[in-house]
Parts: sequence; C-alpha cells; structure tokens
Amino acid sequence: MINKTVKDAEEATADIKSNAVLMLGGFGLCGIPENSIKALLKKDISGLTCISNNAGVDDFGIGLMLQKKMVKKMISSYVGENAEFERQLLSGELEVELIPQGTLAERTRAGGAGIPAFFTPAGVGTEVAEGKEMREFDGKLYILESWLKADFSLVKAWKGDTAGNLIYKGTARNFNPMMAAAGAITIAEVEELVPAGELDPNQIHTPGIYVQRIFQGKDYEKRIEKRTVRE
Amino acid sequence: MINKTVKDAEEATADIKSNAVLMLGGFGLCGIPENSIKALLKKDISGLTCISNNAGVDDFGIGLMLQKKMVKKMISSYVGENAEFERQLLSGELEVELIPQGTLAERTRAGGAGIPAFFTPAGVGTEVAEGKEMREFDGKLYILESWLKADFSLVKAWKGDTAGNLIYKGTARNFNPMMAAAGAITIAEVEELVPAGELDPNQIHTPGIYVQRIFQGKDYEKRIEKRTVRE
Amino acid sequence: MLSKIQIAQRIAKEIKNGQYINLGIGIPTLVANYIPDDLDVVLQSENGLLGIGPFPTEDNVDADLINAGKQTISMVDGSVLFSSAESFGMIRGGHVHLTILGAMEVSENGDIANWKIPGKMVKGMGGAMDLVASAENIIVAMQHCSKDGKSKLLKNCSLPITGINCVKKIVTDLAYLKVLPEGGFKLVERAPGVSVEEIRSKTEGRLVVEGDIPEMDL
Amino acid sequence: MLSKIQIAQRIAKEIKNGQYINLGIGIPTLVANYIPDDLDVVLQSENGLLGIGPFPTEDNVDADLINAGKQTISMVDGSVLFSSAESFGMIRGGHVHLTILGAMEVSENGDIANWKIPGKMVKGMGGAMDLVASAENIIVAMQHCSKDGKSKLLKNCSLPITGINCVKKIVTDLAYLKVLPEGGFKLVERAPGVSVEEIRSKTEGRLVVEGDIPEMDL
Repeated sequence: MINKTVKDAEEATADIKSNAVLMLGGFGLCGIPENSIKALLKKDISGLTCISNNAGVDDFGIGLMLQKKMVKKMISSYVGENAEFERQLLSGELEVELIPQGTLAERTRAGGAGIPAFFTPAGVGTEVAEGKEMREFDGKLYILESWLKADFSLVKAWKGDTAGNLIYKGTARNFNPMMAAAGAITIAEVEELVPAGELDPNQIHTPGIYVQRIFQGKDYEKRIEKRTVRE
Repeated sequence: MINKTVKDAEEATADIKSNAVLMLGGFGLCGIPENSIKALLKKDISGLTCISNNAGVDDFGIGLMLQKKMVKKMISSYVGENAEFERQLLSGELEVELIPQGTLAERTRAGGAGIPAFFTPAGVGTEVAEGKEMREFDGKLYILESWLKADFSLVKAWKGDTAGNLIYKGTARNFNPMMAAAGAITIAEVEELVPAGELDPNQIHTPGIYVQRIFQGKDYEKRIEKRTVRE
Repeated sequence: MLSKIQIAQRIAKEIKNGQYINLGIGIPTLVANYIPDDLDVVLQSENGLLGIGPFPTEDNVDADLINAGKQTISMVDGSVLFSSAESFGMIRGGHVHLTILGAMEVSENGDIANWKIPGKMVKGMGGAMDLVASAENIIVAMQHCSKDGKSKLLKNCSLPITGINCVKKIVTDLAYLKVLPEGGFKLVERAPGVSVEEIRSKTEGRLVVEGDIPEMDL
Repeated sequence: MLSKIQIAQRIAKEIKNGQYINLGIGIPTLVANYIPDDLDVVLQSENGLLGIGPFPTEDNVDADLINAGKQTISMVDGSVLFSSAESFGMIRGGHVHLTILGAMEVSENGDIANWKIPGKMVKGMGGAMDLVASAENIIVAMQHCSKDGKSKLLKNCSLPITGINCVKKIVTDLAYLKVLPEGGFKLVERAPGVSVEEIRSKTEGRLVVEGDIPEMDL
C-alpha cells in the first residue's frame, strides 16, 4: 500500500506558495485543519484564494490568515463572525465570492468527481443566478454551476491511516470529504494516525486515493463558537 | 425516530403495480434485493422498467423476472450473462437501454440529490453521445446527461435499523446507496434489522431519510457468479 | 399579538407525523420545543446531521457535534451523520419535507428575502438559498412589521431575494397566512385580540379575506 | 511473438511507483501478477474497492466481495470499500492514474473499440466508456491481428467506438507502440524474433519507425 505519511504540518505545507488556491475543510470552527493553518501562518506567503464554508473568527482559524493579510479572496457561503474580515472587505483589500452552501458543497464534489458543470435550483431568481445559464427541467428552473478545484486542499479528520484513508467524527465531517477529493494536492491532518490495515475498510469516509500527504496533528484546541447546554 | 419497519417483502412490495419504474441495487449477483425480487415474482404484474447495472442470470435475480416476462425495458450498463434476456431482446419483446456504468451511477446519484442534469466525459464521440448536448470545458469535451429516478427502489443492505439507516458490506454496496436516494418509495431489505440507536451514527452508509420501508430478509442465497480461489 | 414563543407554538401545529424538517436560526429553532409528543419527526441540521437531540449536558459537550447555528448539540437514537454534499443532496432532492425559517420580507407570490441588506455588511446566504429552492413546504416565521413599522408582507420584495415562489405559509405575531398559488396572502387565522382590519392595515401585499377569520387556538 | 502472459509482463514494466490502477478483464488482469515487488501501487475495482488482493483461499470466499469481473477476491491492508458513484467519481476525476484494458480495434489517433460488434448480441459497455474517457494514461493489451488475420491497429476503427483520442500505449503479441499526439503508431519495441517488416505488414494504420527498434527485454 502506498504510504502518504509526512512528518508534520510544516513538511506537508512546505510547497504552498503565494497566490495558491486553497480549500480548507470545516463548518464554523468545527473540523478545521488547525495544524495546517498554523503552519501556513509561519510562512511568508500572500495572495491566497481560500475556498472554505466560513472564514473563521477574529483570533482563530482562517481569521488568523486574514489578520496576517495572506488572503486575497474568500469563496464561502457565510462569513459573518469576523471583524477584521469586515474591515478588509469594506476597504477593498479582500475580495469575497458568496455561494449558497449546497452549491459550494456540490461544486466541490463535482471538482473531485470529474463533473465540470451541473444544474441546481439554488439561487434561481436571485443575484446568484446573474450571468448564469438557466434551464427548465420538469417545470422547475435550474441554473448551471461549474466545478471547483484547488491547488491544495487542507482537511482534518479524526482517524487516518498511512494509506491516506480517513474517518471523520460527528459534524466535523462537513466539507472535508469533498475538499479532499477536489485538491490537486490534499493534505490531511488527523488526531490519530494508524498503520494501513487497522481501519475497517467498510467504514472509511475518504478513500486514501484522494490524499497525497497525511500527518498526525497535535495540540488541537477545537474551539467552540456557541457552547450551549441544557438548562 | 420515525419507524419504517414492515413485516416482510410481500408487505413492502404490495403496492408495486404493472408498468412501474423500478431501481434494483446490486452488481452482478452481489448485493441484490433477493427477497423483494422473490416477492415481485409472486405478483401478477408486467410492463416493468428495471434500472439495474446488470440483469441477473437465467435462474437468479432479475433473470427470473425476465423469465416471467414481467419486464418491458431494462436500463443497465452490462447484460451479458443471460440467454433468455438475449432471446427476448432479439425477438423485440424486451427493450434495452445501455448506459456507461459511471454515468448510470451518477445519473442515479443526481436523481436522489436533486440535480436534473450534469456534464460527463463518458461516451463522447460514441453512439452514447448521439442526440446529446456536447460542450467543452478546459479543452475537453463532455456530454449532458440527465437524472434517473424510480417509482420504487429495491435495495439490499447488510445491517439496518428501524429508522431506515443502512450499512452495506464489502462490494455489495455498489449501486444500492444511490438507488436508495433516487426512489420515490425505497424498500430496503437487510440481513439484520436492529432498533434505532444500535448502529453507530458515524458509520451509516445510507441515511434513513431515503428509506420508506425496511424489513429483515430471510434465506439469502448470495450466489457467486465466478467463484475464484487461490491456487 | 403573539410572542416569539407563541409563533413557534402555532407553527409546531403545522408539523405532520413522519416529516423530516429543517429549522432555521431564531424563532424556527424554538419550534422544536413544541412539537407534539405523539409525532415522530426528524430534525435535520444542514451541516451534516439527521436527528438533532436536545442541547447537551455540561459533561457531554462535544466540539465535534454542532448544529448549523454552530451551537453544541446532542443526537437521538437513530441519528446519522454525513457530509455537506450528502446533506444538500437530501435538501435539493426533496427528502427534507419542511423548512421553517425567518425572513425580512415575503412577497405575495411567495418570494422571500432574508440574507442581505444593501449598505450593511453581507454575511452570506449560508444554506438558505438551497433550502428555499428545494423543500415542498416552506413556512416563514417573522414579525408582521419591521421595527420601524413597515409591513414585511409585500407586493414585491424590496431587498435582494433568497428564493422565488417558494413560501407556502407565514406565521407572524398578528396572523397565520397562506400564500395563494395565484398570488396573494390568504388570511387563515388571527392572533388572539388582533382584528382583520389591523392585519389588513399592516399588510402591503394583496390580502385575501374570505368569510369569518377565526382566532388562533394555541 | 509474445504469449498473453508475456504481454502482461511487458505492460507491468510501464507501472510506476505510487500509481492507482484499474485493470480490465482478460490479459490486463494478469498484469497484477507481474508488478515488481518494490513498487507500491493500488489496484481499483470499479464496483467499489481500492486495494484488490489475491484471490481468496477456499475458506475465505465471500459472496459480498467480488471484483468487476464478478470473481471472488480478497483485500489488502489499507483497502477501502465505496459505492459505484464514488468509484466512478475517482475515475472521472482523474484520481485513477492508469487504466489497462483490452480492445478489438485501436485507431492511429487513439480511438478504441472494445464493446460492441454489429450483428452480435450486445452485452453493454460496463465501465469501459467512463474509464477510457478519464484516465490520463491508457494502455491497451491485445493481439496485433484478429483471429482471421486482420490488423487491429487501424487508420480508423470500423467497430462502434468506446472512446476517442484516449489510448496512449499498446502492447500486442508483436510489438510495443505509442500513439503519437499528432496521430500514428510509433513503434517502440519489437517482440523477440519479430521483424519490423512483419509489424509493418500487420499494421493498417500509419506506423512510425525511427532508427533501430530494439527487442523487448522481458
């Protein structure tokens, strides 16, 4: 079996250069590639395009990359928890493309699965549909959306093996599986890395074929945005 | 949790009528809904359209439905193991639509996922592309294919729970998950039916939302087409 | 006039046995508390969960288990986890029967605006455009008028819209209304103590009133 | 002239470390036996498995574990199972690097025909059209001529085609050839004891011969 293991986040991200297109897994702060983001923050790069459902918060996740002005453009569905983001956007330093969440998920899935374009009903009649081809199927209107791919995809899983097979936990799965498949180089960080053969082949969420580099991350903070408990 | 349990295959298939469009899971004889097929064979119905990757063999699976002349049309990727199939096809009794296997899988996935059409490279320049819209993306040609849906999907899983959540085993997964999602009524038969809550929520292949009826099957034959062992 | 909780209570009565339901942030989330015990329904969270349970106890908080509003949650027996692509496949494919969400404006032909206010920071549409383009039944929970007194039930939406011809029912602090297929808000029930005249005066779009309009039974 | 096993052996030498490979039925399946031990590669079965192992022992035969040729198989450490949609997503998405398959005809511009003979029972294309439309590298394993002596390396395919401009390399019982981007079969190696003249006489399409053509080293 092909061994995808690298030492750490620094080695995994060593060849990510300025102006690269990145996908980053996660929903809010849940399931984000904390180690890879930290490694990027140590690099002197900028002009990045980041495809991620959200943009982190001011002091965590992609928010830290925004603070360092590494990001030229965000492609997201919701970016509302971030003051620095708002400042850069209003000042014109940052470009933002907002995409319906399901369309973002499906365009990413299409990128990994070799589907260059597909029709979806999301956004028909809204500004999202402007300039896009529209067509009717069975009496309902749909717009044509194209695939999304990345130079590098940074994903986070719960467990992984040396062959790159990944298992996510809870709702930390979210965008990670599609992004893993849509990256030319996919870097997976996992909480627990085991030898190939230890994970049940029937219970793997992301087949290792999509993963080029894998490492065991460390010091996960796993911040909670809205800790809510029963009364 | 919504309980989808029915008594058996007869109850599950009771309202399947002549001229219905059916999807049947399985690859060859691996992962086919044996119990539901047996129940259909007891019914006096005909004119069925069957969407299934293969058409069984002469004396098992969909082959038995062909013997009983219940099938008007097969939509498949490969149908080569069946003498009665060949006879009916050559005599004009049976209509056959052949679809590339990946396109069959993706069209079915699209049916379940609300994507009415998508572009795929499979079949460009071949008779499969005849009459279809063709378009170039990034210098490569693709054809437009549409979704597939069914009145009833008959799927087979290894384990299931009363909420309709399914886990498949080995390569018996194949087309079953996409067909489960693409049926207006999806009937799942499982080797082991457990109460909701007993399966790990993180390890379910087909979410119960796609399944309308579930029952524990019996007397599985699991025939092997080509038993091949190490020398 | 209904409180937010009463709006949620009224909407809860629209839920049918066996439904899969997506609840938006705000009043819609409150609906979960008032679903009758004799109904078996399943709540979907579009970030990848079917079967939302109650908020966790302090000991069971798990950073890897949140809802679409980013709150920590729990699961129930029969819950299932999946990816965002699978989740929106469910939504677009019509497997989620009912979506309940808030709105800034609804038009008399069922258009909804709830994601963007010109001149204010845009946060994004999240999953709202997918949800309103997909579910067979969409119920809006909102105040009848904005804070500055303007009707939110309009002839045409003035704000950038989220989806067209999609809203089926609206429950406000004043009334329960259905959007007619041919256009127009059909008044179905009045909030206790609220007159048809008041509802009419606060509804900019075409209001259809036929016969006696009963008060809500909460 | 090469035996089927020798064709498989020659093709095996084209495999590179780290590749994910799909092997078709027939000679391509034999290739698995000759992959050098020092290479780490993964074999894909398009019915839903990455990491095909050897055929099972009698005790380990499992009806729920077959390859795309419907033979019982085994798995290896690191294997993973998935659906047909995921499987062909991998194929179309270019994640499977190399496809090795048989053919009835190949044209000098890389078209392949291998699924249908007019007048005979059509069995279907299975996954072949997806595979040839997708992989960056496609190697054909076949006899140079049909049983009745006709060349299978043609100017244009006469049979219904499976895919266009896709075949990159061909290994036959007589030769190893590359399909040139501008069209034509470039002769790279001769089978032991086979002359360039024999290959030329049995190749209907444009054969490109440059310099000395070495014999294969098997």
